[in-house]
Parts: sequence; C-alpha cells; structure tokens
Amino acid sequence: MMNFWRTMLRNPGGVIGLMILILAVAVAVFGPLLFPTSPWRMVQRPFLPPFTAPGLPLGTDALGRDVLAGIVHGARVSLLVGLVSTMAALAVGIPVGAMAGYFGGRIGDALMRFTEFFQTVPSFALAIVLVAILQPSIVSIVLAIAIVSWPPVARLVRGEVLSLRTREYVQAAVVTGQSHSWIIWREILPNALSPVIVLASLMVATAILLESSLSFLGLGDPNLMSWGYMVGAGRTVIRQAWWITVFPGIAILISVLALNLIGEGLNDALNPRLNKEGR
Amino acid sequence: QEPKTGGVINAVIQPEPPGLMMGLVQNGPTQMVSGNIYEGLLRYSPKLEPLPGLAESWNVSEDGKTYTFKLRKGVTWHDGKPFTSADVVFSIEFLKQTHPRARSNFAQVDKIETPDDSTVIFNLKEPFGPFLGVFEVGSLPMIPKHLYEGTDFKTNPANNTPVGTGPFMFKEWQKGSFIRLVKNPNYYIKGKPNLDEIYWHVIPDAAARAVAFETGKVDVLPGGSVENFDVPRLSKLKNVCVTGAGWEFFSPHSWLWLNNRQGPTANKKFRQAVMYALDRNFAKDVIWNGLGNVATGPSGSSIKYYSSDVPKYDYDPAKAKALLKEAGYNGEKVRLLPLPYGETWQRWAEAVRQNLQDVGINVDMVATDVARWNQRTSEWDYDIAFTYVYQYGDPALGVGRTYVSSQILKGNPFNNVEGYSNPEIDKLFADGAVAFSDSARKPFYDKAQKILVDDVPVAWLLELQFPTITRCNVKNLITTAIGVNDGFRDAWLDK
Amino acid sequence: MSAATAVVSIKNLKLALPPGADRRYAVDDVSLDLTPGKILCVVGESGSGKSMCAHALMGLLPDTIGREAGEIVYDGHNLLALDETGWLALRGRHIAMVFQEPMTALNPLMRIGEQIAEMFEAHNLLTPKERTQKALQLLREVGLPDPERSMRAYPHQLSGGQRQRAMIAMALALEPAVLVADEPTTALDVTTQAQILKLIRDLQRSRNMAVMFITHDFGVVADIADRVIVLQHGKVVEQGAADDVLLRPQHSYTRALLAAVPSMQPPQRAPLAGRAKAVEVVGLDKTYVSGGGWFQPERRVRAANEVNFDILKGETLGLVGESGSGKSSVARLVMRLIEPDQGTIRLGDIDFTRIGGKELRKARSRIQMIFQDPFASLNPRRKVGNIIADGPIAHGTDAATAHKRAGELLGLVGLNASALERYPHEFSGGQRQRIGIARALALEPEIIVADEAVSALDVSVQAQVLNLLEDLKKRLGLSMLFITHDLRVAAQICDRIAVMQRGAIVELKPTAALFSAPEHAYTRELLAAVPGQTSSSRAA
Amino acid sequence: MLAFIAQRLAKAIVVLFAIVVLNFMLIRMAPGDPAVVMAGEAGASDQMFVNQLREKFGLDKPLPEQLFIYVKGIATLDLGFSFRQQAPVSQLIVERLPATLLLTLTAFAISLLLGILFGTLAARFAGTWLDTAVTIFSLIFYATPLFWVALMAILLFSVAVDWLPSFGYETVGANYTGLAHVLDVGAHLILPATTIGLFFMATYSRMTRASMLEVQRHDFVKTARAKGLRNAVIQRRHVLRNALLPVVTLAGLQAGTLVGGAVLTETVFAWPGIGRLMYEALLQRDYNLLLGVFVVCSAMVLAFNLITDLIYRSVDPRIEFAS
Ligand SMILES: Nc1ncnc2c1ncn2[C@@H]1O[C@H](COP(=O)(O)OP(=O)(O)OP(=O)(O)O)[C@@H](O)[C@H]1O
Ligand SMILES: Nc1ncnc2c1ncn2[C@@H]1O[C@H](COP(=O)(O)OP(=O)(O)OP(=O)(O)O)[C@@H](O)[C@H]1O
Ligand SMILES: [Mg+2]
Ligand SMILES: [Mg+2]
Repeated sequence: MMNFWRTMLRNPGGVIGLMILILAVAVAVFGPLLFPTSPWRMVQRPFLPPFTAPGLPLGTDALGRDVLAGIVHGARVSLLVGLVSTMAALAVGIPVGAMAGYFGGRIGDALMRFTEFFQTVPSFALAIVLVAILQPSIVSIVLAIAIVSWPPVARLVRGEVLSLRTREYVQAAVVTGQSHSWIIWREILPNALSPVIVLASLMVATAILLESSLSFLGLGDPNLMSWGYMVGAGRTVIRQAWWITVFPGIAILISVLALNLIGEGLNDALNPRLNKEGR
Repeated sequence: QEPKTGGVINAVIQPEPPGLMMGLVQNGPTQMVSGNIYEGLLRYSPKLEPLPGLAESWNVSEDGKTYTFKLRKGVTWHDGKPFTSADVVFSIEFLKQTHPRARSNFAQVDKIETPDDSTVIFNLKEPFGPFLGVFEVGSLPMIPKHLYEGTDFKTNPANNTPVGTGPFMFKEWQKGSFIRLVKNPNYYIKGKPNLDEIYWHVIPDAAARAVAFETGKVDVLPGGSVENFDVPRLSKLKNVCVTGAGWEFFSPHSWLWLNNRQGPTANKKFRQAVMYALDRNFAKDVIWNGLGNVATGPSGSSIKYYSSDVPKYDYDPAKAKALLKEAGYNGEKVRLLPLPYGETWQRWAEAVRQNLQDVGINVDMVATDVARWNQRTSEWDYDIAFTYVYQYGDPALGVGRTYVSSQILKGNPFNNVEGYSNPEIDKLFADGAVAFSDSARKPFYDKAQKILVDDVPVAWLLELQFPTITRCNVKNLITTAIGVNDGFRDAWLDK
Repeated sequence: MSAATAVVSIKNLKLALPPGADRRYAVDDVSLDLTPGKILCVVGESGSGKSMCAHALMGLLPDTIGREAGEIVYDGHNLLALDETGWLALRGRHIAMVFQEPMTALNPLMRIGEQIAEMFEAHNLLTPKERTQKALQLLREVGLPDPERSMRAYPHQLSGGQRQRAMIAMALALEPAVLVADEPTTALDVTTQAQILKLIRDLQRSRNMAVMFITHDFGVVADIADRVIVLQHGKVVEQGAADDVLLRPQHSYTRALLAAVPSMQPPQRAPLAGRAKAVEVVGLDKTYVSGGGWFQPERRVRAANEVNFDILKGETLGLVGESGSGKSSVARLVMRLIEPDQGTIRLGDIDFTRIGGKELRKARSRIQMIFQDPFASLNPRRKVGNIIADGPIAHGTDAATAHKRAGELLGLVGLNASALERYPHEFSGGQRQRIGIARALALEPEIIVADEAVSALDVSVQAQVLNLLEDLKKRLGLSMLFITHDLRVAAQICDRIAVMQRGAIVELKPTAALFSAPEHAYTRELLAAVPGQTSSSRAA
Repeated sequence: MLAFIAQRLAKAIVVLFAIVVLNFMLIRMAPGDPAVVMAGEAGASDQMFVNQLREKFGLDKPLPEQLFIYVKGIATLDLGFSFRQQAPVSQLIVERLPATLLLTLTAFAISLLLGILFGTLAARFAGTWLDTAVTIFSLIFYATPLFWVALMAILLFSVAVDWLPSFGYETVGANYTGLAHVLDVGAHLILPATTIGLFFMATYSRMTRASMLEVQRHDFVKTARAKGLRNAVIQRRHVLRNALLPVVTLAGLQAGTLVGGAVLTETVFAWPGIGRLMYEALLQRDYNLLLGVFVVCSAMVLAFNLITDLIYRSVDPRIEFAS
C-alpha cells in the first residue's frame, strides 16, 4: 500500500488530478456554506457579464442568477451523480462479471447474454428511455446511468476472473475446501480490482457527461442545480452571454480531466510491470 | 410596390410534421406547411373579419340559422379534378370523424344542402354566434372527395401525397431534412402565387435554426422557431424584419392550470395568492423579451368581447403572503409541471417557481416530456401546470371550453383540465354561444370574465406573441389573422 | 585450453541497478572472453546477473541500468560507447542472440518465414526471393520437419522445441561471429532439450562460432561447456575450463551448487509392501473437449487414458513424462479440481469421485497439494498467516487456534513465526515454496500431491526443499504423489515411479528397478535424455 | 469461417429476440401514449378522438397480445407500421439509415485514425511533454459535452468563417449530381463526423498508448531489436500490429455507444439520421418506430461486433476458425 502511494505520487498527472478532485469535493461539501442561498435565486439583472458587478465574479445568467453560486452548488450534484452512479454500476457489474467468469458454463453464458443485451441497445438511447419512463429526478438519472454503464464493468471483471480463476492460489483455496463465495470475494476479486478501479475513475467522468447530455435534452432533475443543467441552459444564449455556459463547461472539463489523470495515475501505479522496469 | 414573380423561399419548420394531410393531423407544423396546399372556405383579416377564400361570397339569414356560401368557379384540385360543393359536404363529414374541433364546431349543423355545384347551404338547429368564424383552413380544410370517398381514411395512400386546391403543390419530402412545395400553375387567381418554390427545412435544434437564418440558408423563421433570447439579436441583423402579426386568430394565451379539485390549489384564496405572487412583467420583459402582454383574464385582448373591466392582480408578494395565511396554507408540497417545449418555457417555470417560493409556497418542479405532460394534465395528476392555448377568435370557440363544467373530461389535455365548476359560468357561456348578434352576446361574456377573474380557476400569465422573423426582401408574407398558416399565396421576393 | 584470441572481451564490466533494488550492482567487475569455436557457459543462481551480461553484449540493456565502468571490446571497438546506428549494424549480423522463452520471443502475428527473412531485410541483404530461399535452407539446417510448411506457420502452430529451432535458425541466418544463448532450453522438456543442445553444439562447431551459453543447469553445463564462469550476486566467483570447474571446484559457492545437483543414482529404500493403500486410482479417463458449439467441430485431447495406480501409506509415487503427457491433468483429477470422464479415486475408505458439496469440501482436508509456481500459488493480497490458517478455519477450527498452529507450521518448514504478519512478496522463491508446504500441511492431510513442486527453484534451494519434504513425510507418515519432469529429482525422492506418455502410464516400477532396467522404449528415451550424465557422474 | 459466422448469427438472433421482448416491455412502461401526444398537439380533443387513435395504434388490445403480434411481425422481418408517420417502420428506418451509417462510419474512421495516430505518438514519446500534450488534447474533446463542441464547431466554421454548412445532409435545392453531389455531402459531413470522431478518439488514443507500451515489453520486441531492425520498423511491424488487437476489440464494443451518441450530434447538425428519428419517436411514444429503431441499432451493433471479431481473427492467427 505504501508502495502504491509512492508510485502514485511519483506520477505528476495523477497528483494534479487528485488535487483537483479533492478541491472539487471540498467545493461540493463546503461550497453551500459559502453560498447559503438557493442557486436558483434571481439576484441581479440578467446577463451581467463576469467581473462587472461586485459579488458576482462570474456574472449572472438569463434570469439573473449567480453563475458562481450555480457552479458551487452544481459541484455537489454533478459529483454525486458521477460517484453514486459509478458505485451502482460497480455493484451490478462486479457480481455479474464475477459470477459469469467464475462459474462459466451455462450460468456464465446466460449472464453474458444478459450483459450483451444491455450493451447492444445504444446506451445513450437506453438512458433517455429509462429517464423518460421513471421521470427525471436525481434518483432516476443515477439509476439510468448506472444501468447503461455496468456492462463494461461486467465484461472486464469477467475477463479478469476468468484468468484469475485458474491461478494456483485460487486452486489452493479450492483444495483447502473453501466455499465458492469465499473464493470469489477473498481470493479473486481483491486481485481483479486494479483494472476495475481504473475503469471506475473513467466512468465517473462519463457519468458526469451523460448527466449533462440528459439535461441538454431536458431530462435533468429540474430541482437540482448541476453543471450539466447550466451548460445545457446556457447553450441557447451562448451568442449573447458566453459566460453562462463556458464556466460550468470548464468545471466539467477540469473535473473529467482530473478523473482521467487519476485513472492514468492509478493505471501506472497499480501495474507493477509498468512501474518497475524502464525501457 | 408591384409584386415580383419567381424565386424560392427557404423556411424553417419545427418540429417535423408527422404528416401533411390536414384532415388527419392537426398539429402546428402540419397546419403551417399544409396551409399552402389546402384551403378553407374563408380567410380572416387581422381584425377577424371574414374574407373570401374558396367561397366567393356568403350571407346569413335574419334568424341566424341559415348560412349560404357561393363557391368560386373554376377551382380545380391539384390533380385537375374540379372542386365542387360536394367536396365541401364530404369534407365536413370527413372532419367530423377525425377533427375534434370541427366535430364541436359543426355540432349545431342540422343539414347541408347543395342546390348546385357552387352553392352550399348550412341549416343550423339553433343560432350559433361564432359560426362564421370556423371556416379557415385549419378548422375546415377542403378535402378531395374523389380521393377519399369510400376508403379507409387513415391508410389511404393519398395521405402521403396530399392533394388540395391551394397555391402550392406537394412535391417532395425528405424525412428529417426538408419538405418541398412547388407553385400550382393552375391556381384560380391569375398571377398567384408569386413564388416558384418553398422549402421547409427541418432543423431540430433552436440554436442551429438561428445559425441557419444568420448564415442566409433560410429566409423565414415562423413564430417560435428560435429561443426568445435570440430574437433581439437576430432582429438587429441587417436586412431582417420582425413582426408579431399573424396570430390574431389564435391569440395564444398562457396560464397555469391550478388543480381546483384537491390540495392547496382547491382554495380560491390560495389561487388568488398565486396571482399576486407572479411577477408577470418580469416574465414578459426577461423571458419573452418584452413581447406580448400581461393577461388580464380568460380572454386575449384580440378576442371578441374582450373586457378589461375585471379585478386586477398586480405583482404584490405581501398581499400574496397575507392571502396564503388566510387560506391556511401550511407549506404542503405543490407540484409544478413546466411545459416541455424548450428552454424558454423551462426558464419561465424556474422564474415562477422562484416567485412562488418567495411568498412561501413549497414548490417541487416535476420534469416531463411531451407525452407525459399531456398525460398528467389530462389525467389531472398535477397541482400547478404551465400551458398555453389557442383561442380561435371567439370566446365560444376557444375560451369557454376551459371553464364550463361540461368540458371536464378526463383523458383530454385541452378542456376544463383544472376542474372548475360553476353553474353560473356554464349558463353564461351557453347563452353567449346561441345568442345571435354582437350586442346580444357581449353582456354574457362581460359578466363571465368578471366572475372568472375573481375566482381564478387558472392563473393567467401572458398573451403570447410569437414573432415571425424574415429577411426584409420577403414581402407580403403575413396578410391574415392566421399568418404563416394561411400559406404563401401572396408572398413575393424582392430580388 | 587453446590460446585462440577472443572475438569479444568483456572487461571489468560494472552495471548499476536503479535505486531501490536489492543490491547496488547487477554486474560487478565481470571480465570474460568469448573465443571462436568455444562455448562459454555462464552459471549461477537466479538473479546473479547472467542475463545482464548477455544483454550488455547485445546492447539491449534497459535504460534504467547504469553503465558504471568497464568495456566490451569487439573488433577493436568498445561496444559500450557505440551509438544506436552502430548497434544496428552489429546486432544480428555479428552478434546474435537466442532467448529463453520460445513462446514469447517470436512475434505471434508473423509467419516464421517472414521473421527469419526479416533478418536479411534488417541488414539490406539479398532480394526478397533469395531471402525466402535462404530462410527455407536455414530451417532445413536446424532440422525442422517439413520446412516448407514451417515457413508458412505462425509461432503458435509449432511446438516449443520447434520454435526454439526456428529461433536458432534466425540467430544463425547471418552467420554471426558470436552467439549469445540465454537459457535456450530451460522451457523445454528433457528430450527436446537434448536435441537442441546437440543442435547448438553441432552448428557452433561447423561455423566456428563463439558461444555464450547461459544456464543454471549443471547437467547442461557438463554436456556442452568448454569453459565455465560462475556468477554470484553479480560477481565472478570462479572461472575456468569446464572439467576444472566441474570436477575441481575451488570456490565454496561453486561447490555448494554442484553438491546440490541430484544424482541419477536412486538411494536405497526400504520396501513398503504390505501397507494399506492411501489412494487408489482406477481407470481414470479424461478427454478435454475445446471449441465445439453448434456448428464448430471440436478438438479433443485425451489427457488421461485408463490411468491406474495406487499409493501406499507413507509412500512417494513419482509421475514423470514429457511436457503435455498429462501429468498435471492426473494431479488435478486426483485433487478433483477437474472432473474425470470415467474412473474412481478412493481415499482410504471414501470414494472421492462420488461425493459433492459440503461433503466434498470436508473430505478435501485429507488430500492437499503443493503447487509448482511459488509466485503464483500465494495470494499476493493476503498475509502469510491467513493463507495458512484459512483452510483450518474453513473446516471449523477457531481463528486463534488456527493462527497459533500456523505459527508452529512455519517453524516446522524452517521459517520464523514472524512471517505470519508478512505478505508473500516479501519472501524469496524458496521461502514461498515452504509457505506453500505449510499451507498444505495445515489441514493435516494424509496425502500430498506435489505438481512440479521444486521445478521452479534454483538447484541449491531445490535441494533444501526436497530434504524438507523427505523429512516431513517421514515424520508425519504422509503419502505423496510427486510429479516432475526431472528424473534426477525423481530418483532421489520416489519409492516408485510411473512413466506417462500421451495420457497413459506406460511403466510403473520401484525407482531403482526403473533406473537400472527400464522396459518401455519411452522410458529408456527419457533416461537417455537427462543431461550431464557422463560428467556429473564424474562430479558426483 | 462460414460456420463461425453462422454460429455467431444464430447467437445474435437469440440476443435480438431478447432485445425485442425486453424493449417492448420497457417502452410500454413509459407513461403517456401516442394518442395522448397527438391529442395534445391538436390543441383540442375529445374522448372520441383519443379512443379512435388508441384503436388505430392497436393500443386497445391487451399487452401480451400486442407483444405477440409484434414478435410475429418481426419474425417475418416486418417491423410494423408507424401510424403517427403514416408509413411502415422499415421504410422510415431505411430512409434514414444511410445517413446514419455514413455519419457513424466516417466518425468511426476519424476516431480510429486519429486515436491510433495520437496513441502511437504518445507511446513513442511516453513521459515527455509531447505525451502530456497529446493526452490533454484528446481528453479535452472527451471531457467536453458533445453538444457543446458541436455548437462551437458551427459557430467557428459556419458563422465566423463560412467554410462549412451548419445543417443538413446536402444543399437543399442545389440538385447536384455526380462528383459535385459527393463533395456537397462531404462538406456537410465534416462537422458532425469530426465532432463525434474527436470524442471517441480519446478512448482509442489512450488504449493504443497503453497497449503499445505493454507490447513494447514483450520478448519478441527484444528479438526484433536483436536482429538489428531499425526502431521505426520495430514499432510499426512488431509493436503496433500487436498493440492494435485490443483496440480492435474496443472498437467493436464502442459501436453501440457510437450509434447512440449520434442522437445529440444529429440533433444539433440537423442530420437526417436514425438517432434523431429515435429521439422523436420516443417523445411522441411512437412505439413501433421506437422499437424498430432499437432493434435496428442493436442489429447494427451486433453486426459491428461480428465484423470486428472477424477482423480480429484475421489479424490474429492464434484464433482459428476451427474448420
Ligand atoms: N529491467 C531491469 N531493471 C532493473 N533491475 C533489473 C532489470 N532486469 C533485471 N534486474 C535485476 O538485475 C539483477 C540481475 O538480473 P538478471 O536478469 O541478469 O539475472 P539472471 O541471472 O539472468 O537470473 P535468472 O536466472 O532468473 O534469469 C537482478 O537483481 C534483477 O532483479
Ligand atoms: N483445460 C484444458 N483444455 C484443453 N486441453 C487441455 C487443458 N489442460 C491441458 N490440456 C491438454 O492436455 C494435455 C495434457 O496436459 P497436462 O497439463 O496434463 O500435461 P503435463 O504432463 O502436466 O505437461 P507439463 O509438463 O508441460 O506440465 C496437453 O496436450 C494439454 O494441451
Ligand atoms: Mg535471466
Ligand atoms: Mg504440468
């Protein structure tokens, strides 16, 4: 573990990404303390450009709402959507993949067909349908994103489990009489985790983007301020007021970038082959 | 200025119409495109006076029960067959099966006589005040009998190649891209139409529509084609003309449905509080860019018998709070359904939510898509819901249906959805419809307006205006009360 | 030794390891000469710096390795000072190399012919057509069967031995003056190994090449070396003519290495007849079916064919045979890691093949396994204590007792009880194998199956582990199924030996009888292929 | 090989059948139906109107019966009738499919080409500033919402400089033929295809980079160096070819996302493809059409997977079509 942190910290990209993420999380957690009023409140004239009115460094939007307050409050929702939907996707994908890989045969085949089903239906389209069915709300959005993003997890985990299943230490567990669930949870999954973690860091980013795309199509949660909402809503007035969409856009960009950098960093840190040898 | 002939107009259509057969499909885009292909018996001036259409002249009997129309001679369908009084009778039969508005408009018709090919006589059971206002192309498009008689209307292959009598003929429809109409060379008015072709472009994204106009790829943006925020910017461009005309007949009126049956909104005081809480001038100035008017009551100001002598509701949060207290409102959650018609409506809903929250109403916004919005409103599953409705020039056609108790019909999105029921109002609208002559009708409507505004069955917002944006060399585009929907018959291009 | 001048000389080479490595220098002050027509064997335990020397010769050192001092002189130039363009001209043409793993040293996506022809292409020699012809001729020369077909084959379509022949053909294509072979036969089974060794020897003689041959197998050294150099921790501890080093080792390390080489002479063993049977295997059959499906024809491999044997209480039965003969399959069948198609396995009084579920899990404690790869057989994310205690806990022992017992077991296999709290990667290969043995013993089994349990270890460590096993077996009265491809090891530890060929047991005899009077032709072939028989007998 | 394809097709049909049934259920769970939508659009309605529409759409029958009718239709390759659009679903889809295929395949090619190019570059210069620059460049397009990039592209290339058309598939009314037509469609294609392509490029470039670095460590690369081959040749012939194998697999898996990702792009660029058709069908609850698009998209993805599998197998001789 120490070793892991050391390698992680040696990767400048990963460190920068981690710092940005920590900052974003801090904003999400403590930001509402700095901006205690609702981000929906109309506080000033609409379309105030940034850096013109005191107290409104990023200007106001089409209804005269504070863009900065929106970004601060939006961090909470966007990150929440990203993290929770990723967790949920992992919660489905890991067991399905693990069981498919471990048991193989008919069960594995059935599980993979099931996965394939979710994979062949265009994911964005499926997300739209699901949100439309469940009616847009933070819960349904998270759910829809999770439902469309678990198949890659399942496939990845299955691949890992398939190769780990034949490892000698797994066989050793079998011959000492361990149960299936014990073998899956204690022997196999801990060793399959590193690629999953890397994938997960990318999924968080994808989820944030997916939420913004849903918002763009009018399928966001109308009661919660999110970056995706801001970008989508500001888009229509981009010609008059670039700042309404550019600032939240940058927030998304930076967060996604940070998560990707973390992913890369993790990838390098968790891959012993990559961090040991030179070329 | 003398009209010039020739030229092509590129216009925008949004959303893409599901079909162009006006008798079967009544949605906005269909009417806009097909208004060039089909025609009605009458047209209406911006003051809503009848003008000749396929009917050359008309007269009404003293008792208001017999209407005689003389049809124009020498009119042919696009396929060359002559247009006759039999087509008129057939069209009414047809539309009574497929067109809910025509069904109620012609409910009073007892029988129709056609003494010759160019005369149609309607005999009514009782006088029907607004009868002369139901003959425009959207309410009564003429449908070719020779193509539809004895067929299953819905699956008739002719639906895909609509045939009318209008100035333009259907030529080509590339689904998802454009609809192409060409000049009808045999049009019965010599020298018309002036234009050679019209392209209706399907561009689903509002910003992209604005760009298409800006870059000169399209010349006409019918009302509602671009987001309101873009209107001032586009109108400032060189050689761009903007007009609010052409909506007099529809006079779209927006309001919030307030569910009169249950929840806090069942309380009149609460509803009045809502009226006081709304900053409608803000909505007009910021969200609609100063277009339109603040609505004073159930009737739009261009509708017949409009009365401004009604109680006033100015923006007054303090009064709203007081009324809420009187109503005994204790912070129950109130569901607000925005209209899923794009960013403008979304912003408006956000502003309204803020207004309501400011006076202490606990609002929960519920996002829907079009299908769901229609379903929830028509099944009364809401507390407050945005909407806007066409008024069709006459309170008996477009206003009363929202307030009379006979129109409380679950499952239909445009009637008395709020569930307001007041026998007095029922009677006033019933009497107003069958009275004959303006002076006889007016008192009923004056009174109805006063009562309604006090009761606040719905919270009226704005009389909307959907500006039509064109390049200035497109001339004479809008001449009647239904604007672009009446076709490009008179339009010409100044090259 | 003849005093021929060296083609290449390594002089005082000193290569630094990156910071954080287990020692400072990968290679420390190494000097050696390669002379035409002679084979220099480089021996030493794993990690002693053998491959480093080879890579330095090829200019293929990783860029994390610091070139501290020394020089490599070839044709009057110092190769260490050579730039990349200089190397391009040299590699392949003047110095060529054969790698250890024939599996991975060939590009899986290119045909063998292309890969050989590429050798000429790299140095802009010959026309494409001539290259093909030359490649064909080379393949014929290294004795590949059906060279025309082999030209068109992809690496995976050849056996390990064939691949290694192709690699050699490639290395010899441009008739280099120096051939570097880094453990070229370690991945091959004995019979194939013997053939490859002969091939290298013959080619080297006919072309008068200087060969640097890296190995850790003294049998191979004895068979092939003209000169020997012994490395330990990057330092040369001894170097000299083969006979001198093997027969009269000067350095204690060399002596220790030689002493650890098991002899082909089976020790005297007390007969065990009359004891009860611990395991009884009757008519075991297993056919692997792969591919298959609705429309696809399937591929069948018969890995166990009518296998019968039994193991008496306290007896060790050896199972030998070439690679792919089905040894591991039998082990896995006996362990019920895979299901047999037919046949029964009886453990004492229970029919191990007929039970399942909980009952099976319980019965598993009677038979345990020691795995081949000490690195792959321990879960890298579990502490050693847990690894050993997990089994007893699964069988109902309470955690405290199990951990205490785990500590005792570590003592039994010669490790400190403090190892309980450490992770596997903190141990050396030999120590890990001891942990694996402790795990197998934790459930107090009656039978132990050891599948190539010592093959991955250095000779010296191998000897220690073998002694440990022998000792434990005696003390605990275990029966053992001992699988190996190393007949020397088998000779030392087994009471009886079964010889497997293509899934079937062709001969099963007491060890001494098998070595002195092999009956089956295949057994004789195997015995003859064991390297180093002449000189090691001298050495022993 | 043929047997392999046949087997895969058989499996695909099973999956497709499941897709039909599950999607049928899913779509019907969405509240609202086409009759309500049309009633809403008409701006006025009564009970008769809604009932008529329900009957017309076949919605008055019990759900299992509707499903049965639909599945029976599918079995004869009949995707049903879109009553809203007054046309057979298959006709509506066939009209739009070429545009979508053109768009997605071009985008696919762009993303693969750029991705492999940048990935190779990054791997070649791993750890240098160029590596970082390439990483950030590809991530920028990955991290920016697609619709935003699309709009920016329009503002830049259609409004600021009038180089490329901002909407549609071809210049309407120009009636180009032959080469002029091809060029015209090409000009319309550039912005939408590049927008999607740039987004997906990131995944491929990351994957190529990682895979190249991984392959670089294989023994056969050392063998190649030992032959005296120039580094450029080694990278191209030995490293890249092996490194592309996982990229090919990924490409097959991405196909689904690609088709779905076209919804936004087709909307912004008014591209007459099935992504938009699907979105509109969803909004209007045009069940048959929506299902039809889903089935066709899934079939496309399965076909894509099969093709990439075939490519994989033809590139990698280790996998054999047992024959
Ligand atoms: N790429 C590398 N980077 C850093 N250290 C390395 C590298 N390769 C090998 N080493 C280290 O250099 C030392 C010598 O390794 P080398 O590969 O020469 O051993 P060897 O004698 O060939 O062993 P084996 O018999 O296991 O092949 C070892 O300590 C090893 O850990
Ligand atoms: N899971 C499997 N599926 C298909 N074939 C297999 C499988 N496992 C082994 N085989 C094949 O069965 C045969 C016997 O394999 P096995 O592993 O038992 O040989 P072995 O004697 O242990 O060889 P080695 O000395 O190389 O370990 C080989 O031809 C092998 O390719
Ligand atoms: Mg080595
Ligand atoms: Mg084996």
